[in-house]
Amino acid sequence: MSTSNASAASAAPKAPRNGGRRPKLTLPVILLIIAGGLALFSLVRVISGANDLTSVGQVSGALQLAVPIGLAGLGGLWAERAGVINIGLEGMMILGTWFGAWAGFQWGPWVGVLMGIAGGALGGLLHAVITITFNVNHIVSGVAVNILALGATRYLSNFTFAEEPGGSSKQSPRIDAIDRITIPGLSDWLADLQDKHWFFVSDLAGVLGGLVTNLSLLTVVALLLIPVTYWALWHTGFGLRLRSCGENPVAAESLGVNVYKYKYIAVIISGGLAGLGGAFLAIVSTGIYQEGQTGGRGYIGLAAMIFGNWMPGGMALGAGLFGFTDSLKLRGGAENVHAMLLLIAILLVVAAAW
Amino acid sequence: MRKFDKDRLLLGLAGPVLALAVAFVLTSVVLLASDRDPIEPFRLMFDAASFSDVQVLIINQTGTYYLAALAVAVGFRMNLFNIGVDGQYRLAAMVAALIGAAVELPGPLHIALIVIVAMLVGAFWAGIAGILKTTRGVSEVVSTIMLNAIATSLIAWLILPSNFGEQPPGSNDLTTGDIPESGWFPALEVTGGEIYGFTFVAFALGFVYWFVLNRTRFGFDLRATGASSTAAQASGVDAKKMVLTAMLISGAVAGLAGMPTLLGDTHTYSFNFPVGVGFTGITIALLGRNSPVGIFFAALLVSFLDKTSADLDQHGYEKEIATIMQGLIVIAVVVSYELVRQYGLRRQQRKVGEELAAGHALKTAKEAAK
Amino acid sequence: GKTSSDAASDSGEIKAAIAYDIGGRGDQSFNDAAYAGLSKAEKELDVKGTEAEPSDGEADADKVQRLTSLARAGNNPVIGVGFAYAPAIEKVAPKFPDTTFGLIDDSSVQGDNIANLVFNEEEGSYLAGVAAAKVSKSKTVGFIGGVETPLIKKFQAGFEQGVKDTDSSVKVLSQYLTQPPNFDGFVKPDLGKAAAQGQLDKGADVIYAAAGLAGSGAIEAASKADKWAIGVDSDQYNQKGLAAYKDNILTSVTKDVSGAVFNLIKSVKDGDPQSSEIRYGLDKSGVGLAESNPAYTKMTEVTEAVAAAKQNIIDGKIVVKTTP
Amino acid sequence: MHRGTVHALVGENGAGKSTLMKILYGMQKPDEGTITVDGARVSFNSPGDAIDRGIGMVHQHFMLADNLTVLENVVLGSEKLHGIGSAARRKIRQISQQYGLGIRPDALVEELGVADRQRVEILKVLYRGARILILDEPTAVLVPQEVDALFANLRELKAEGLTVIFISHKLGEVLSVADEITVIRRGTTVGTADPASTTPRQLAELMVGAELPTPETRESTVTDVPMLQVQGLSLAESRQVTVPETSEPQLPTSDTLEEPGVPVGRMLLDGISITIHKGEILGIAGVEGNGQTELIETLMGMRNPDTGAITLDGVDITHAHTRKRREDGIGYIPEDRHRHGLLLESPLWENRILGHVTEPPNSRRGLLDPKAARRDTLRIVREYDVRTPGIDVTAASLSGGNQQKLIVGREMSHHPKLLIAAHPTRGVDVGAQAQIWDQIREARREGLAVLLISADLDELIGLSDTLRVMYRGRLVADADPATITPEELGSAMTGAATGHLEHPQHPEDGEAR
Ligand SMILES: Nc1ncnc2c1ncn2[C@@H]1O[C@H](COP(=O)(O)OP(=O)(O)OP(=O)(O)O)[C@@H](O)[C@H]1O
Ligand SMILES: Nc1ncnc2c1ncn2[C@@H]1O[C@H](COP(=O)(O)OP(=O)(O)OP(=O)(O)O)[C@@H](O)[C@H]1O
Ligand SMILES: [Mg+2]
Ligand SMILES: [Mg+2]
Repeated sequence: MSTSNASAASAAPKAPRNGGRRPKLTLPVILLIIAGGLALFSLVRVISGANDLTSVGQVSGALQLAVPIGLAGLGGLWAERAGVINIGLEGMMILGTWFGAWAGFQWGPWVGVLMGIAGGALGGLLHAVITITFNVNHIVSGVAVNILALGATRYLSNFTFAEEPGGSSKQSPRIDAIDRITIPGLSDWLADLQDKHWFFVSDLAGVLGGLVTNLSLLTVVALLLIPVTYWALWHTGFGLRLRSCGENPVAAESLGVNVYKYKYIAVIISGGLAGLGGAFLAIVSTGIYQEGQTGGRGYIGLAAMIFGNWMPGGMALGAGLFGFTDSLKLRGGAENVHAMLLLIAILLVVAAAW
Repeated sequence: MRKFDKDRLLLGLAGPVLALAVAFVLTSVVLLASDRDPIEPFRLMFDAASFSDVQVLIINQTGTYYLAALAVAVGFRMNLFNIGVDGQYRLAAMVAALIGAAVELPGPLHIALIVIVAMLVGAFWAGIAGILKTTRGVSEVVSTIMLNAIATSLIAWLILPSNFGEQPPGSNDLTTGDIPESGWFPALEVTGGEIYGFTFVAFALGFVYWFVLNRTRFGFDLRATGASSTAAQASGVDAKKMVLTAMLISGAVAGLAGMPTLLGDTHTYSFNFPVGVGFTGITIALLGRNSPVGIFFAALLVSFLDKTSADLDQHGYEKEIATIMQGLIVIAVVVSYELVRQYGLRRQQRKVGEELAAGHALKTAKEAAK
Repeated sequence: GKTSSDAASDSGEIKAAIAYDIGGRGDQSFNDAAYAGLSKAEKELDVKGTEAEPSDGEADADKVQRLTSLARAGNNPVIGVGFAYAPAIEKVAPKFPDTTFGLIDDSSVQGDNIANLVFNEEEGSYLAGVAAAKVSKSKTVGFIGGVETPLIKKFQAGFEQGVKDTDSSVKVLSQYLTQPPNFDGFVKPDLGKAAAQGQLDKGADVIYAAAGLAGSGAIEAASKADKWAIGVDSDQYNQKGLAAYKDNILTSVTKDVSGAVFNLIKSVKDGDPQSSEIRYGLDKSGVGLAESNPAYTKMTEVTEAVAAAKQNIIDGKIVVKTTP
Repeated sequence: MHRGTVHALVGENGAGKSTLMKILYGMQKPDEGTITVDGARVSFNSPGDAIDRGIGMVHQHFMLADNLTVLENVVLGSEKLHGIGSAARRKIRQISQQYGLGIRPDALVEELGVADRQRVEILKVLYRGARILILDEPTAVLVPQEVDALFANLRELKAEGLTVIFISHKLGEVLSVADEITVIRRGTTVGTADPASTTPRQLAELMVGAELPTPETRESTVTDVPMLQVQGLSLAESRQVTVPETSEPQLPTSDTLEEPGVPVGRMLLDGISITIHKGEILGIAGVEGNGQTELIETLMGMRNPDTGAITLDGVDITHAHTRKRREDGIGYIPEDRHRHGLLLESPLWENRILGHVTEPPNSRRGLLDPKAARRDTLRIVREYDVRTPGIDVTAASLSGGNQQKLIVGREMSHHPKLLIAAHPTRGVDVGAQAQIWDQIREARREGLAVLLISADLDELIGLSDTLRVMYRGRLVADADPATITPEELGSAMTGAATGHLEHPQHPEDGEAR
């Protein structure tokens, strides 16, 4: 039995299965769900007294932690929609951090961002060659990309960062920061409102405030990529072709779609997005490259994507949830932990009842 | 048909050998490009491998990796992707060490208890993912990633001196306490060190794995599920039970992966207990194509790279060379597998066509009667 | 057969070796400090230094192998950086009675040829607590520990005690980034940043981060909010990577790993190798509080309080706890 | 072949028909030879080239992405023509009306029945403005009425000047629709035939050098010992309700098969009761998607019925596992052999074990016995005339008909008490069909009970002792196979007739087509 092939074939069916019962989430429904969720948080906050739960700082911290995960998840989504599993996201992210920092400290953060994308895309290209041209098991290839990216960046650091002032074989010199924006009046007003700790209103203010306060421009770009992905994949001919390669490549091929080309494009974009996530980590989150900086975020991104049912919105929600719990945990305090436990308990009860 | 198979064997061997050569050449290119001697590091590594103490290290590491890879392979054989082997392995080793340190039993019993606890804990932790998958349809990829993180927190909590762990005086480490000598697994004394006794158990398990997979009904069901879950289900395999069983077995084997180190060397679980074994196990299982022999050689290869590269930095070479080489080897080997497989398939199809056209099909009853 | 170091020869020169902890050289913290001690010895004592890096997630056996091969190669002393080397040194040291083994941050393993280089981190942290309590206007200060290990808990314990002894009305927020074996908390600045942000949002105006590299994130966050940060291990005010935030680095709790390494090598070269526990506290300036930031030295009230506390500790009038 | 004609291609399994068409459509490259379209020599590197030349193909196995809508499937690859939005939707509606295809652009393909899918495939081709249409076994899954409708469509297309290439194993159909016929065998043309002056018998001889077989069952072997009894079996669709019930009105487009207003969780099986006796073949007729698949899967234990009881040879097996049922003597020839019958990448002898892993000779005392299994595989290959060079080749390398023979051989080797046979001869050439029918008949004589489901009404009528018609999950009619005609049966299958189907005229024999 050829197992190498079997597992490749098998992993594919894990991909999107939302077919017949694709829930039609219209805008009102989505808003209602969001409002419901917020009300729940609000309730938990009032009960537990953990006012940090929906504070501006908490939300903006969560956002910062969620962006790299979300970008990795978005990368995973592009690849999987074209029928390629991308376990190599982690490696592509590592390439993103390294290339982003390497270019970033020399030529400025935006060049770093571009190089980070390019680095990740390079990893994507490798994954594409192995899986698409050589038809190797996607998971094997992803694992190989991860190992190679790790080895290559560590090796390269010895010749690049180690010789720079402020750098070492493990970390890059500092990179200039990307501009941050805060909408002056609005931000303060929302922060004030949040400080009142009113039920729901303050929570809403906190969440909105977190989304408009001290935003890095790259965060804005990352956030925009979610609707852009949705539009590109579901509202353009290009996206239709790309998705058809994931749904039924033989059918696509029989209609003259160059399946190879679209898979290549998808996997390279996937790598580019993961690379952007890496660049974000290096340039925005920390300002330096550091060995082991990604710390499994590529895998978490993949998990977020699966959680989000292979849709950009769901993925963003998943990434947001990861960022939120991380942030809550890091910002600490006993109340936060209690609030989190309470939240989990309520959700469990809801899940059980349902 | 016999000739067919001999050719296949030759093809099967040619692939990996060629791939290794390609990986070495590519690594040399990387070295050259970074202005390093392209041969010297390999010479150093092979030199290192000629020392008996390094050989012992390699063998011992192979045992651990072998178990971790078997755990992954059990899942892979039916298309379950158990990323959680690392967490299962750590939690199992930790709890087994706790229990082992807490009791005092005659030798074999003590060891058996520790081993069984490790298997149960590993199986339990993997079983959670299995249950989530069968009852809630949660992807095991997601749940095992999460379970790895939870295992980390759980261990950190359990090992606090205020809970079950202890802090040896003057140390900044936390441990589970030492397992008394009755719980140590006898080792094989050789020049260069001790080969952990459990390493042999690991290799024996490879045979069990082969036997279960190829000679039992359960193994057939497992492989059938991996080859085609729909066909397996129609053939009478209970898919859910299968998923759960496979996860439990995978977890139990993952639990064993910590035993060579725990019973043979550290006799306690501490912050220093090796991590990442489960992830290396994934690489090895894939490299060894989930076959017990393949996994053995893959584990040996990876251990070889690990151990012989350890001293490279003392000779002025970056250790990362070994990591790069490992990545290149994985790529080269799997690409070659695939090329060989496709070539073999084409050949087979052509042969089938040719033989049928030439009328060499197995004689049918009717024809035989003529 | 032969073993890996039969190849080694014994020449006349003095050779010293350090085996790094996770992170290795270039971590701008603990390991680099040890390296600084070694290179100082290379320059001043004319010894030949060797370094060895660990691999990720390795086992004790690998450490045994590393130390053995370093010892066989004729290095003396052989220094294990970090408590992770304790079990390995326990196994290797008896086999090389003529070699001195240095073990940093651990005194659980004793032997005639083992020098346990340990530090009273809690004493330095106590002083940081005094300084923090003095400069805090909001009466809230924060402690961020990288990874929740007993070692870092000493930092926390000292700091909290220092704050409370100085001004019991000051609240200390304490937060750890990760739990072992997840050592991200020592290397990921974004975690430090998020944690610091949380404490700043809760009103903290001085943040002490004992989190290795992750601490730089906390320093960044404090600096952006124009609040005080206290560094750790080395004098972070002078660190190149943090130049942009130096004005907000009030002081740093230093831990003279470099000096300890140098001293050990020197003792071996001088023919009187150190052995058993060598404790570096405030008395030997093994730990202390940096005074590079002019803004800090100008606060005479603060520095006086710190100096007084230091004297009290040295005199034994104050006993600093090692667990929070 | 000429413009404005229907050209039929016939030949036995694996003769190379599909392969030839794939070459014409640019999906495979010829080793040598030339293709000429409208007087110009062409060579196709990809289907795209063929599409540009006005060639369109409807494949033997549907080439549709289930999770995409009809619209998406149709515009895929030709987005330039009318975009992917409302212009395309208009165009699809227009074509659909013009040729009477009745296609709704926003339905998900997953929800469509086979006939609808077929029409979507044709629409795909028309949308691209193809002038040459290739249809590879389009009728294999259709009932007579649907076949007629398809042929009407084809004639319409022909009238518009399109050329149609048509492949089928149903020789009657070929003769009725084709203007020209080409017969191929082992990859070469062996002759042509004029449909006006050729009988099915002659055509069959040309194809396989054998007589046209009939599925007719002459003597009755029905006993009065019940083997399978099914009582009031019901199964509701288990739609996972991911959206709250209230949002249901927002889903107006996704109920192509259901009537509007049918609630979520409609009945897939509704009060099915049947009894099959020893030696009896019970045929169930029905348009695909009316519950046959579910009935079989429920009988096999792959689905759990909501109500009802199943008794096999006096033993209640309603809640038994699939494996238990197989051990108790149910043989299963699945509808989709690739999904449910074979491990394509495994060797034949492992495929022989599949489904009977607990039974001798495959295993002994709990352990597999590969030696015995291999020996028995050789026996099956010999007795059932599976054309293969050996038993170590993968199942995938056998042609479709030979795969089917292997499955039949495997299931019959365990002497089942009850055989559930779904489309046992689908896609199988006339020669192999005869063999399979022979084996079923022979086992029946020895007391085998058979539940037969087939889209081939001749097969159904010819083999069955008793006939039932299934419609929307219910058994709505029964008929006497001795008297019923395929057309009458077909109309009952569309729900037009219920109850006992009485034949107004005198009996006709099953050979009539
Ligand atoms: N590329 C190829 N190389 C060699 N043999 C091939 C190739 N493609 C197909 N075949 C063989 O050629 C034969 C023709 O297959 P094809 O699918 O065209 O048959 P068909 O006439 O469509 O049969 P059916 O009636 O079952 O659909 C098969 O036996 C197949 O094994
Ligand atoms: N490119 C190819 N190379 C080699 N063999 C092929 C190729 N394409 C198809 N085959 C083989 O040809 C056989 C028949 O081909 P095809 O896909 O047309 O099936 P088919 O006979 O029409 O199937 P069915 O009768 O089940 O509908 C298959 O068993 C397949 O393995
Ligand atoms: Mg065909
Ligand atoms: Mg066929």
